[in-house]
Amino acid sequence: MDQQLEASTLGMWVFLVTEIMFFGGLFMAYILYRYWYPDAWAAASNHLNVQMGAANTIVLIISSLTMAMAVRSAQVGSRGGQIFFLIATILFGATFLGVKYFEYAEKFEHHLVPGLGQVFAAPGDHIHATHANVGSAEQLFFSLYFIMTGIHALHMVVGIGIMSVMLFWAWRGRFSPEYYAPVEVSGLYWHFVDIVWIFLFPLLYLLGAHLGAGH
Amino acid sequence: MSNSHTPHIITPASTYVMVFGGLIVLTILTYLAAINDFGALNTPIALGIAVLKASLVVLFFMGVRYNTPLTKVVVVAGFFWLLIMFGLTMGDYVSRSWLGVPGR
Amino acid sequence: MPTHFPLFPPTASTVAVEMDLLYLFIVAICAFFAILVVAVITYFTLKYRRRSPDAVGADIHGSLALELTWTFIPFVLAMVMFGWGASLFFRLASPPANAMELFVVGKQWMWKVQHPEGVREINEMHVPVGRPVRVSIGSEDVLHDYFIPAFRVKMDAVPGKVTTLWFEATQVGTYHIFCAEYCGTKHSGMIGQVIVMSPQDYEAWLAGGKSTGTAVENGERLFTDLSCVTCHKPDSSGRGPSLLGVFGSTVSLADGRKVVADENYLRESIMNSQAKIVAGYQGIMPTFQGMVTEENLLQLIAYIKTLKPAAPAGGQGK
Amino acid sequence: MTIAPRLEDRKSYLDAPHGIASWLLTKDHKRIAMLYLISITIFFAIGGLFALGIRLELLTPKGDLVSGDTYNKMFTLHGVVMIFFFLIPSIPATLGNFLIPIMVGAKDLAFPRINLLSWYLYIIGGIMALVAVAGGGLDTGWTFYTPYSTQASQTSVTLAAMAAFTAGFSSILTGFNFIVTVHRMRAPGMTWFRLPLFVWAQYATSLVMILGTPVIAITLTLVMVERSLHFPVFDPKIGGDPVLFQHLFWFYSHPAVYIMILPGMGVVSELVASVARKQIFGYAFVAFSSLAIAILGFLVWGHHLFVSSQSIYAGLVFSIITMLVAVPSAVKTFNWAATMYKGAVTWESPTFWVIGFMGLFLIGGLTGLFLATLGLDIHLTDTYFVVAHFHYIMVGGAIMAFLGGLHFWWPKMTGRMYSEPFAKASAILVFVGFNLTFGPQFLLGYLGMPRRYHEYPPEFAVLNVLSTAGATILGLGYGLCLIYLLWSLKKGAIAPANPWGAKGLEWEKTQSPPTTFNFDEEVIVTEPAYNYAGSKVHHG
Ligand code: HEA
Ligand code: HEA
Ligand code: HEC
Ligand code: CUA
Ligand SMILES: [Cu+2]
Repeated sequence: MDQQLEASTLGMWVFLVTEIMFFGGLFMAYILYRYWYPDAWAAASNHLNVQMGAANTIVLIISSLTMAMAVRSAQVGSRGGQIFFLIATILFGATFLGVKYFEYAEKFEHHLVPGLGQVFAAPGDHIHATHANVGSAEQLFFSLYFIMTGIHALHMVVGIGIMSVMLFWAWRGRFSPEYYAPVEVSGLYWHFVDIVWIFLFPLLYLLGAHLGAGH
Repeated sequence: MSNSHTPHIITPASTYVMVFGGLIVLTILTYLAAINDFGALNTPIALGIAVLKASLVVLFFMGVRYNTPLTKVVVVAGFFWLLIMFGLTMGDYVSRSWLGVPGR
Repeated sequence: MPTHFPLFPPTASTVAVEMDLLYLFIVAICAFFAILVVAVITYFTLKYRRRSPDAVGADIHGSLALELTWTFIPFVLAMVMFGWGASLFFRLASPPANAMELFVVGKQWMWKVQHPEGVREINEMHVPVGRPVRVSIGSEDVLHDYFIPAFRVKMDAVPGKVTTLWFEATQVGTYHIFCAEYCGTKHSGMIGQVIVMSPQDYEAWLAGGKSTGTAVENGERLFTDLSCVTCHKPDSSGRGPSLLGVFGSTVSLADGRKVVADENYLRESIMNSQAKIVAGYQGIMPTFQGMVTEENLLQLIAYIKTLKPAAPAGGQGK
Repeated sequence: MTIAPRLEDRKSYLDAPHGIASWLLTKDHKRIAMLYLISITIFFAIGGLFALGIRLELLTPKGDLVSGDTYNKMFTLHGVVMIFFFLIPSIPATLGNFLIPIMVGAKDLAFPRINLLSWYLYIIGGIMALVAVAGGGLDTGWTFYTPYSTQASQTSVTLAAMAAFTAGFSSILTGFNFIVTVHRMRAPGMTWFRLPLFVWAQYATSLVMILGTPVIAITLTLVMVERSLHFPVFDPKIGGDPVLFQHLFWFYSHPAVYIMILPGMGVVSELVASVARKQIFGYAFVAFSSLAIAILGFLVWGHHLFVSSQSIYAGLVFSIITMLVAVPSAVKTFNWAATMYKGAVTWESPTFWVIGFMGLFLIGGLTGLFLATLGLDIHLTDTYFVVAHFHYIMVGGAIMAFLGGLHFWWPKMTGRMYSEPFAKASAILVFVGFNLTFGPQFLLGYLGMPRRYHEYPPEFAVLNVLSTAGATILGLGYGLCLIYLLWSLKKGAIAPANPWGAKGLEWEKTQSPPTTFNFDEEVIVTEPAYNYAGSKVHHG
């Protein structure tokens, strides 16, 4: 591996360590409240849409594959390959965000969004029906659900931005088997965002799945 | 300045596809595991599979397998520090009841 | 301008003298090291002054023996400090079983104190000399901290939970109460006085005070007023579990966990009733968040605790 | 090898292209260091003004100068500005930026553009902080404790948190750049054990920046989200835990105190070796103690939570590890002292700052042990004892080291010599003023005066008057320093390449000030650092 590539790869990994710690703070809050309120959390988790979550997991994994292939195309010097796989990566990333949009919209409809001056879980809603009062530990769950997936989605948006730049450069033929560090390190970032989701999916969506479908 | 020129390894596409297959299988597995109730084992199973998936991504897609030892140390250190944060903080919460005096 | 110029606050509790000793002990160790190092450096700088512009120092690289010595000695001294500090800390954290109990609630920006006999006061706390006093502390809004320098005790008041401190006063007199955790505009005005009295004077003061009912009486009244009784009957006929003997017992929860019912568990059961559901019951108990003040809560807890002679207290996760 | 003195044949990095744009778009680590130096000085003056406000208010027991709310804003902004916008970037972003590439024998940092980006982020964060000051201020204390910050405070908490977040991001980028530089840019022959100790210390600091700063970023994000979007996270009303905030906050903020002191320790190691013209005593111990401090420093944050309702068992663990982290600091101190033994010690101004540092850092560090002692901290926490502790270590220790380093490398950075007598006078004024300001605060603390108090009972008055008097002297000391350093830029004598006769690539292989790419020829390192006894020094 040449100097330049080695330095940027190391740099990106060091940066990803900061990302690990950044998300780590959120996971810390998650662990504590889940430890305190296991039931409420399992129940609240059951209001998430597992189908959409699972679909998104698959979408992200595919995008990781196309990302890896894009880097590989750069390594072997295939400009067409780079362009094709980068476009695919961007599209799958966008699909992920689209699905997220529908998920969020659904939560708004069901009044599962804490804050924003809204009443959490309006009368007649299922959360309200199963519990005597407005769930509060459930609110903590939804708070963290929105913050965690929101920050993750923000990372996706940034990732799509980076990939668009890479696509532009690839299209201009900037990368070669000798020089492909930018694609390589952007790829690392993209895979990292995928990894975060790999943890978010079971922790948020599947937590209460054994209780039976909530919908 | 390190002059160790690690030979350039280009991962074959077939490896990527196999890893991809593995990830999909594990995703299905984690879903199946989740809809069944294993009691106290629910979380360890879910987390175990997630760690497995993450390792696949880190090792192959991110190429850490072929990377310098330094990169490996960096990756491991990142996760280790996370454990420090979780461990010591939860250590507080878990031991709060031990003395039996509220707030101590 | 005051003429006296104290270096120590009054020593008015059983731990105060030991606290001062511990302090002086560490002062001695630290003074020793600070003076030693500064003296050595100053001496060397003078003694080995540079005599010619091109002079260089001796070719000395280090000494393992020295390194080990000055790693080991500070380590041992630090462990001694830790040991003494930890033992004092444990004593400060564990109130004696025979302590009388006071309730203190902090809110922006005052301290509300209630005696078990029902007398209430604000920003003042009367206590008898020579008797251990356990203070249960709550907060209605933000963090505060109940600090009595003369007793060398201090504890945060944390919204959402009950915290505890205890002391035994040894000197009759009047001492400061400070709020030591920043809480906003009048943080520095959230101060008061502890008035330590002889036991006789204390009894007299209590008798003269306007009792608004004891904490337990108040709690009992609230228990009816808030219609807790409708669900919590002495037998298991109500919709909720019987609360007889619940305090200090081990409760099995619906999710299979077991918790010991201490003050914070009772508190959570009332304010955030969905957090822990008792096995065999539905989570139908309404939350009383916003309906009962922190003071009411301490009274309710005081009442529930009397529903059976208190078994040795256990604890739970908060 | 002889080095052409400045102005003779080659242009220095200062003269290279001229014009504002060439500075604002520079990728030269030395110019970025200068940009940082100017910016942190401005923030230091702002923080210092708030400090003077605090001290004036505390001159009398009554709250007669400003209202309670204003006082609360003053100490909060004093803390926020001094910590996030002055001390954390101080040594790393100025001396570190300037010296690390030179010390490892490189032309620049690994990522020059990112280095510039970090300065811009710092400035953006700084502007946000100033806007927050103007538009409502901030009154949460620099610690942002919930639920006060999320529910009660009426001030610009969100903006201020965003400002700290941005400054944090800037600090991450600096740390990240240093790590990669030290790993990948060392000159041939520059092995790890030939690195100057300043580089070791900066490396350890960078580790802390990388591993800790993101946690404060997410914690402040949670505060912003809870405050402005009302997504509850720490809200006790619905079962959240305010103490969780404290855990997350201190997970960063305790290690952050080592971000503030480790670079200072690195500077002192350089200074000690150079003023004594001697190999540092126990090089490996000093180097590894930096790493030990950085790593152990992550395991002790709970010592800020001894009375917060944290479990006492957790308290035990945090206390004992805190005691352990004092040991590597002790090792460093003793090694510095031993380095002086049989040295050839100069009495030029850097020596004054070094001795000043020793005295004040020791008192600051040793009083940390009082606070780490469980039982005693119950009485001392949240009193002026804590305030005195951290000023001794941050103002007495870190700033003394920073100023010492600034004086030491000033000729290299600016190409000018400053007035020696004024420098000595300033060091003495700062030392005396400092002790008078913060010494009495230890006594106040043990007497029980709580911190963040706008008014206080009259029996604390005498000590507070002393403290305010001291602060005036201290302010004069800093002011003096500022004046003669600025003066030297215009009128100072031209500095030779190696005015101190010191060892090190920056003195021996570059001119004063260095050229844009630092070295004229590729550097090959053949000897250990501080090899005073083994080779001749080129003086002047
Ligand atoms: C640069 C910043 C800096 C540094 C380096 C330190 C270093 C240390 N700090 Fe300090 N600290 C702060 C900045 C710093 N601190 C701040 C800002 C706060 C308050 C925050 C707030 O609440 O606003 C604080 C608060 C604080 C507390 C919490 C107090 C409270 O709120 O109740 C504690 C408790 O343990 C503590 C301990 C220590 C210790 C043990 C060290 C050690 O690392 C010191 C080690 C050094 C030595 C010990 C000296 C050298 C040794 C010898 C000469 C040998 C002799 C040694 C022995 C016998 C062991 N500090
Ligand atoms: C690096 C950090 C740093 C530095 C340098 C200082 C410097 C000083 N601090 Fe600071 N202080 C903190 C960090 C720092 N402080 C923190 C973190 C807190 C806690 C905040 C909180 O509770 O939330 C605190 C709190 C604090 C308090 C306690 C307030 C309270 O609890 O109520 C006091 C009281 O005396 C104080 C005093 C001082 C003084 C007198 C100085 C002096 O050293 C300052 C001297 C400097 C000057 C006087 C300026 C120098 C002048 C010039 C450079 C020239 C001037 C130029 C122009 C005007 C253009 N500080
Ligand atoms: C609508 C009926 C209802 C009312 C009114 C009610 N409770 Fe409850 N309470 C329950 C039920 C059902 C449970 C068990 C399920 C649970 O833990 O939430 C319970 C549990 C408790 C527990 C925990 C008991 C244990 O065995 O661990 C306490 C303590 C308690 N309630 C106190 C109170 C107090 C005090 C009030 C009045 C301020 C009150 N309750 C009002 C229904 C009620
Ligand atoms: Cu209440 Cu400070
Ligand atoms: Cu600390």
